[in-house]
Amino acid sequence: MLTHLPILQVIVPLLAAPSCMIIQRPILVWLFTLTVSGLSFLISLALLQQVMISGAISYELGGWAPPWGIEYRVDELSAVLLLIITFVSTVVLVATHASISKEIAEGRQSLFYVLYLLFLAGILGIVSTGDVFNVFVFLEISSLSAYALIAMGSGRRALWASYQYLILGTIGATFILISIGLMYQMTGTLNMVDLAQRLPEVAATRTIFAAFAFFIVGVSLKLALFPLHVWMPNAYAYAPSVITAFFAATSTKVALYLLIRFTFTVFGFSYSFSTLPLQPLFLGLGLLAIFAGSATAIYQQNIKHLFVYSSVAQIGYLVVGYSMGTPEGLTATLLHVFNHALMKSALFLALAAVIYQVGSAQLKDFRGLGHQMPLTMAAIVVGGLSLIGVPLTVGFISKWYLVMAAIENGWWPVAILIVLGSLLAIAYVWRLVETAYFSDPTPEANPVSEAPLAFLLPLWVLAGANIYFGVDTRLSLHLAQAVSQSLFGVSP
Amino acid sequence: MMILGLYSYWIVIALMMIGLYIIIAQGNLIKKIVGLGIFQTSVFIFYITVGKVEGGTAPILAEAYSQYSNPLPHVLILTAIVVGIATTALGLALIVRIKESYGSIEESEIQEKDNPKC
Amino acid sequence: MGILEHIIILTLLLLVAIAITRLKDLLAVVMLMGVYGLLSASFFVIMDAVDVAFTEASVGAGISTILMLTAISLTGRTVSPIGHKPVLAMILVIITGGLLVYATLDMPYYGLVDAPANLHVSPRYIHDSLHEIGIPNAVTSVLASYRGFDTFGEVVVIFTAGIGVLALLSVPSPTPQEDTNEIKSQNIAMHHQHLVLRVISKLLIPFILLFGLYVQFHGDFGPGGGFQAGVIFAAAIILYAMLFGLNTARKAVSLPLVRLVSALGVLLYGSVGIVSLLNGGNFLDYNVLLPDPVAGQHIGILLIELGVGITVASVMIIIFFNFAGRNGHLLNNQSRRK
Amino acid sequence: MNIALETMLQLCILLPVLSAIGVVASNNYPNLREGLTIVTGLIILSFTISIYSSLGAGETIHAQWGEILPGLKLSFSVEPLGMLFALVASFLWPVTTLYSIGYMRNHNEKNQTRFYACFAIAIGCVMGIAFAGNLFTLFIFYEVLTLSTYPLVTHSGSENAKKGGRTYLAILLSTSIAFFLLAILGTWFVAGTLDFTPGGVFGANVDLTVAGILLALFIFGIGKAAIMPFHRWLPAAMVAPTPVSALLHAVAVVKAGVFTVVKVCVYIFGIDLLGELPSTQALLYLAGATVLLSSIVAMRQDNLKARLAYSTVSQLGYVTIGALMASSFGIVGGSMHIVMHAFGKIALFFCAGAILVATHKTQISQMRGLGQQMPITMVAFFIASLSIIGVPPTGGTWSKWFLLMGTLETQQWIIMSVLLVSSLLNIAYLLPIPFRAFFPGSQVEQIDNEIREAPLPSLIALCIVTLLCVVLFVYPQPLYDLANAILVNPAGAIQ
Amino acid sequence: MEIIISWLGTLCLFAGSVLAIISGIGIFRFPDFYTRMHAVGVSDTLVTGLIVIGLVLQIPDGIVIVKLLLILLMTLLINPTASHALAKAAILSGLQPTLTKKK
Repeated sequence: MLTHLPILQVIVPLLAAPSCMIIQRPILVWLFTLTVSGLSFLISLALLQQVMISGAISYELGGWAPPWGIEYRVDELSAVLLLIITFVSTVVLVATHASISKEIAEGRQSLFYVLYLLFLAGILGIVSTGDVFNVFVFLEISSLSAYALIAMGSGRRALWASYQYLILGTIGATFILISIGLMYQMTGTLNMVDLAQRLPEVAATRTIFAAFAFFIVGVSLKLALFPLHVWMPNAYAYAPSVITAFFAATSTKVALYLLIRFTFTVFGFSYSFSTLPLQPLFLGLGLLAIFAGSATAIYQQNIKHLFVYSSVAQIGYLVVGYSMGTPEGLTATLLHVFNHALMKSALFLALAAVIYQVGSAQLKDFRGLGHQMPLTMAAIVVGGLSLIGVPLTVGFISKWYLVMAAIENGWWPVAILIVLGSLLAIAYVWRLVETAYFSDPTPEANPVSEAPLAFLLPLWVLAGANIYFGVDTRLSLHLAQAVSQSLFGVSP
Repeated sequence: MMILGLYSYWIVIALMMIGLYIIIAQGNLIKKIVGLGIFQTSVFIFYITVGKVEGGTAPILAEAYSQYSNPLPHVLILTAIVVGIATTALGLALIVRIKESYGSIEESEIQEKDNPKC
Repeated sequence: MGILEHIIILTLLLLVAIAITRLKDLLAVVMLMGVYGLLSASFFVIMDAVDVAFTEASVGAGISTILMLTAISLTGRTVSPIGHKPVLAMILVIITGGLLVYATLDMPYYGLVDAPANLHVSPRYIHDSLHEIGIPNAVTSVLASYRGFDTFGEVVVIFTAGIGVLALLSVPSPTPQEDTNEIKSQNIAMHHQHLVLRVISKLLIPFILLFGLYVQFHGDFGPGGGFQAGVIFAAAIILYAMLFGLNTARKAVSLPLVRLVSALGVLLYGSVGIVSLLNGGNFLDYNVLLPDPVAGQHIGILLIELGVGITVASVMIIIFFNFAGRNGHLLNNQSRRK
Repeated sequence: MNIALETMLQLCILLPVLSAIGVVASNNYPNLREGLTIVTGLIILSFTISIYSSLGAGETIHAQWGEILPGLKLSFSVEPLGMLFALVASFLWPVTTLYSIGYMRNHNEKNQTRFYACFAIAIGCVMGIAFAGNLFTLFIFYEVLTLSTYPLVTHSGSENAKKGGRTYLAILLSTSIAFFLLAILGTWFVAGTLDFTPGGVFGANVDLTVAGILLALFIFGIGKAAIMPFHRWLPAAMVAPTPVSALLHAVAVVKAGVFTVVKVCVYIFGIDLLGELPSTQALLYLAGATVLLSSIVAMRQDNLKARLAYSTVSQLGYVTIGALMASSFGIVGGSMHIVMHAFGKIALFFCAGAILVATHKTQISQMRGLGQQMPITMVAFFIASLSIIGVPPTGGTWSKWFLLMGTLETQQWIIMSVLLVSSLLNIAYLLPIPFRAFFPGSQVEQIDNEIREAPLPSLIALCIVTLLCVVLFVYPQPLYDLANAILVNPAGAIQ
Repeated sequence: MEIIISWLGTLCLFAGSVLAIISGIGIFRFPDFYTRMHAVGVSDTLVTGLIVIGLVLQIPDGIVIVKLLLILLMTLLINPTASHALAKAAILSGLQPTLTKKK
């Protein structure tokens, strides 16, 4: 069965989704979903281990050799992404049942899990496939389920946010479709590796240039790269809390994966970075994102909004590291992908716990929570420190590498800007901490107790990870370097 | 020759752009969805045009013919059409719910309902 | 050959599209949308893409129009004019279009026989599929076997949409008591109104179902296949629901069952893949289903097409029923309320 | 006892953290809680002393805690400067704890557990800073120190306290992240190592401008050294309870700052390189300006703690000056001043606290004639002021003396005059307080006899530190040896 | 013989197309909904009939003819029903025919 791991990774949740329809009872469905997600986590572990030993794995679907059939191709990058996704999903799922039971009507809960699994399968498929059109298909699976999941959030704003996301997301997907079409027209193939071989011949053509441009725009929409991030704040802020945690940790990462995959593997590094002004573009946008995002975050009253805007900023960091176009920069980006997934899932899970207990996540509701929900708030503090980039947290590690990469590029101003950007993080994180710990609850607020174990357990797994990987960076660093080396074709 | 060789592409592009324009410019939610439909359908037309082979026939193999059009784009577009209808259905469902909870399907009205001050 | 039809159909498409931008009445817009679908379907026919044309006709001109009509029956059909002049939109569109036109300048000309797209991958489908898969319709063999996983994804997409609509619109079905009363009253009301329609459709529905089955199983040899069949099948049910009332239709096909079936379709498709896994092949490798590869391909394609058909039909029914069920009335009463 | 010195070294950093946990655990038993704190303090003191003696015996001590990033270990090593700092801190901790027991209980503050816990962690960080073997380790503890002291500053939770805490955190964190971290990264990039090495890490052929920029980044980045314009946090932090101000803002935090400055100057740049850098001179003048300006500001403060705070700012300037003068005397004077000022200033803060507890008076103008009620306190205050000013018979004399020698040696006449003038200013803003206290002068207000001396524990602590100010004058030798050893044989052993 | 049949077919096709155009004009020229519907409803059935017959005459091939005839049957069934439904809907939604010609 080991040879089939790449496909199992995707079809296990994919087939589990319809099976949920048969089970019906929410609690059972939840347990089932949890098991499936855990299983796929194990699969991803096995995959990662295989890839680390033997390099990229190729799997021919239907037994048709690529480029005629669809190929699944799991290399270091995909394997790491798979690991992150399945890990976060499993951890978040632990808390899901409790959180959902308060936020979603009884009758729709099992549907929620179906959509959750579909989304999971969708992004897993995007990450592991080696066929550009298959990417589009799975992109749509994940997007459609994402729209529905967001719309299940509380209040009518969720609907409107989801609709906006649907429109922009579909435009993005269609752009990617156009780009794929243009590529196919010029090369006659859809397989990534094959494309990589055949594109150089036609790289000079205006058609391929357009294909590249369309792809970049489309994926930037999905990535919520400033200024195309408009759909994200509301979509994430009004989605069900656990969904926010899951999305914030994974979905933008997948878009980033697509960006890296296409620019490095398909179009090739030299084309992407030499022939086109990709670098200054992304550098500029990234820096803008860092400052615009953080600055907006400072003025948010809804804490969910606050952290979503901080995500906009964090995406900026990712893009800046990517735009350096050096192995170091890419390493930094990948580290940050890993670390940011940990931070954000922890933070949003904590928010989910707060919402579960308090009922909303406005700043004023946090007054005195430091004493009423010590463990939850402590986790938020850990996540916040990580966002700022304080030593002994993962945030510090990725920031360190980002700045180092910038300096090694000789980009001193960029390094300084990155560092300054993290100062803004202090501002918005500290508003929260101060309210939680040093101001007494408003008299009319009724007393709140600590969140149930269902939240605390996964929450502290994540918070612990935030600290552990901030102290012992061997694993994350090793993976990140392995990936960037494999992408740059340097032998590890 | 260039005109002959490319005009169909250009018209298709014009169609796409009309669709895109409807999506961006129109304030009515349903009309946006219609625009989305036009946009996507035009992209499908583009794909199919790519797959057409002069003097070819439909790729249903028979001894009678030797020259066939390229089947691959057809397959891709079959899938894409399904994706399109799926998106449309979901979008319409959202619109129905929005109408129920906002009482309107006009972007501007909804936005000023959401934040009345500005 | 061709140029004339091209220009005519493409121009018609352009006119329709422009009309859609200008119109303020959603009903007209939706109708034109259907026309647009039909036109593009006929364009696909000229382009030799019969399967696509078939699908587009059944979807673009059929189902999606019906869905949109249902939607506007719930949301109202007037569009309030846009206050501001959408200059920004114009600029954006012009830039994008400009980029695309720029891209065309290096494209291989239309219909070129030795365009790269036609040289690299597709020749194998045309030359070898007959003895690798053993069915004449190359599109079906690519769809179901070479790129079978895409199709699996497609089924999952439509399934997702169904679940999404359920999650958004599903309302608890009425208690049987009031249900029956409702049906009675409705039947009486409608029997007078729709005698002709009812008779004719009673006459037609069996044919439609039959045709659906034909398309389902004839897909290997001619245009058609699971997806079109599913849509046609669903169309029959929808027609029934429109004329005999939603609740009557609910009696005929119970929603919970349909839900289950929609899941089963996906599972059927998936299990074919699993079986081929267990038989030692790769996922969706039909060669290992039977000792003789070609026969294996046959049975495999048959099964997965069936899965597609089941899922598509049931999802379409789910979607329509949930839309229609959204406001307790019967669908065709909407037209009166306008 | 026979514990390996390495173990002691590490315990010095770990024990406080453990005791913090213990404190939290013994939340409901105040006596147990405070007892625990004091005992830990004493143990650590004994450890540092035994390390010190072994240092005399000429051993070198290292310890490592694994690798956070490749090439960046958490490593610790003992060298004279760190030893000096460690001794001061570890000695003053139990004393302060003693004091704060009296203070906190009489003042019946809330959240005392949080107070003691953070207190312990802070000291652990200070130890970490003192023994840090490379910049990276130092930076980490530096940051954690900031964070762990924030709750202490904001302790009372009043609007005012929150505002103070905000300034405190904002300035310290942002300077350290914006400049210090950048400087460290730069050093790492230029020199390829962050280990503290005698004579500096930069090779002979380093670009002077780059190094100069780095130096500036360091000096500004180490916000705890309170060089203008980044000194605002120190007065802001005075909203904290007095023991906190006493230990943290007279000793631990601020001294951690200047200690880092000295350490960077000696072990990262090396005084030879330091002398050549273009930016050194300018920074030196900036430090001078800090000294003078803050002294002037101090004169105009009526709130006692505020005045002390500004005086601290100016005194810290001395140490920076000493470090930046890039001369052996300067280093000696600077490092000795760390100690001398520590004792002097903590004594002053204790007095302020005692007055607050006993009379609830904070303004200097209210303190006329207090001498009758609280003679001991006021005498202590007088002696401590002398030490700060630097006149015999107090320890402050020596550090000032060496600093002046340094200015002579390097012919920094301006700086010399700065030092002299500021000493005069010190007199002007410190001595009047005890004088008014003992000789209220013509207009004698009626004195209520309610007022007694501060509670006993506080008083004892007060006396100990004051006494030490004098002792250090009589017997400065070991101190001098340590300070001297910094440049003579940085490896460790003192002959 | 062949020739005549195929010519007949062409004739039918031509007639059908002309009719289609005429009915198209009718849609535009006629004053109100009902008359327009009349124009389409009546003529369209005939048009499809003619065209199908034309095609049948053109392509003498068994299965194709059967299919075409099926189509014819369907249109004959569906077209009138559709017009009926339209008219009904119009009446139900209260649209009054304009009996006097508007000026």
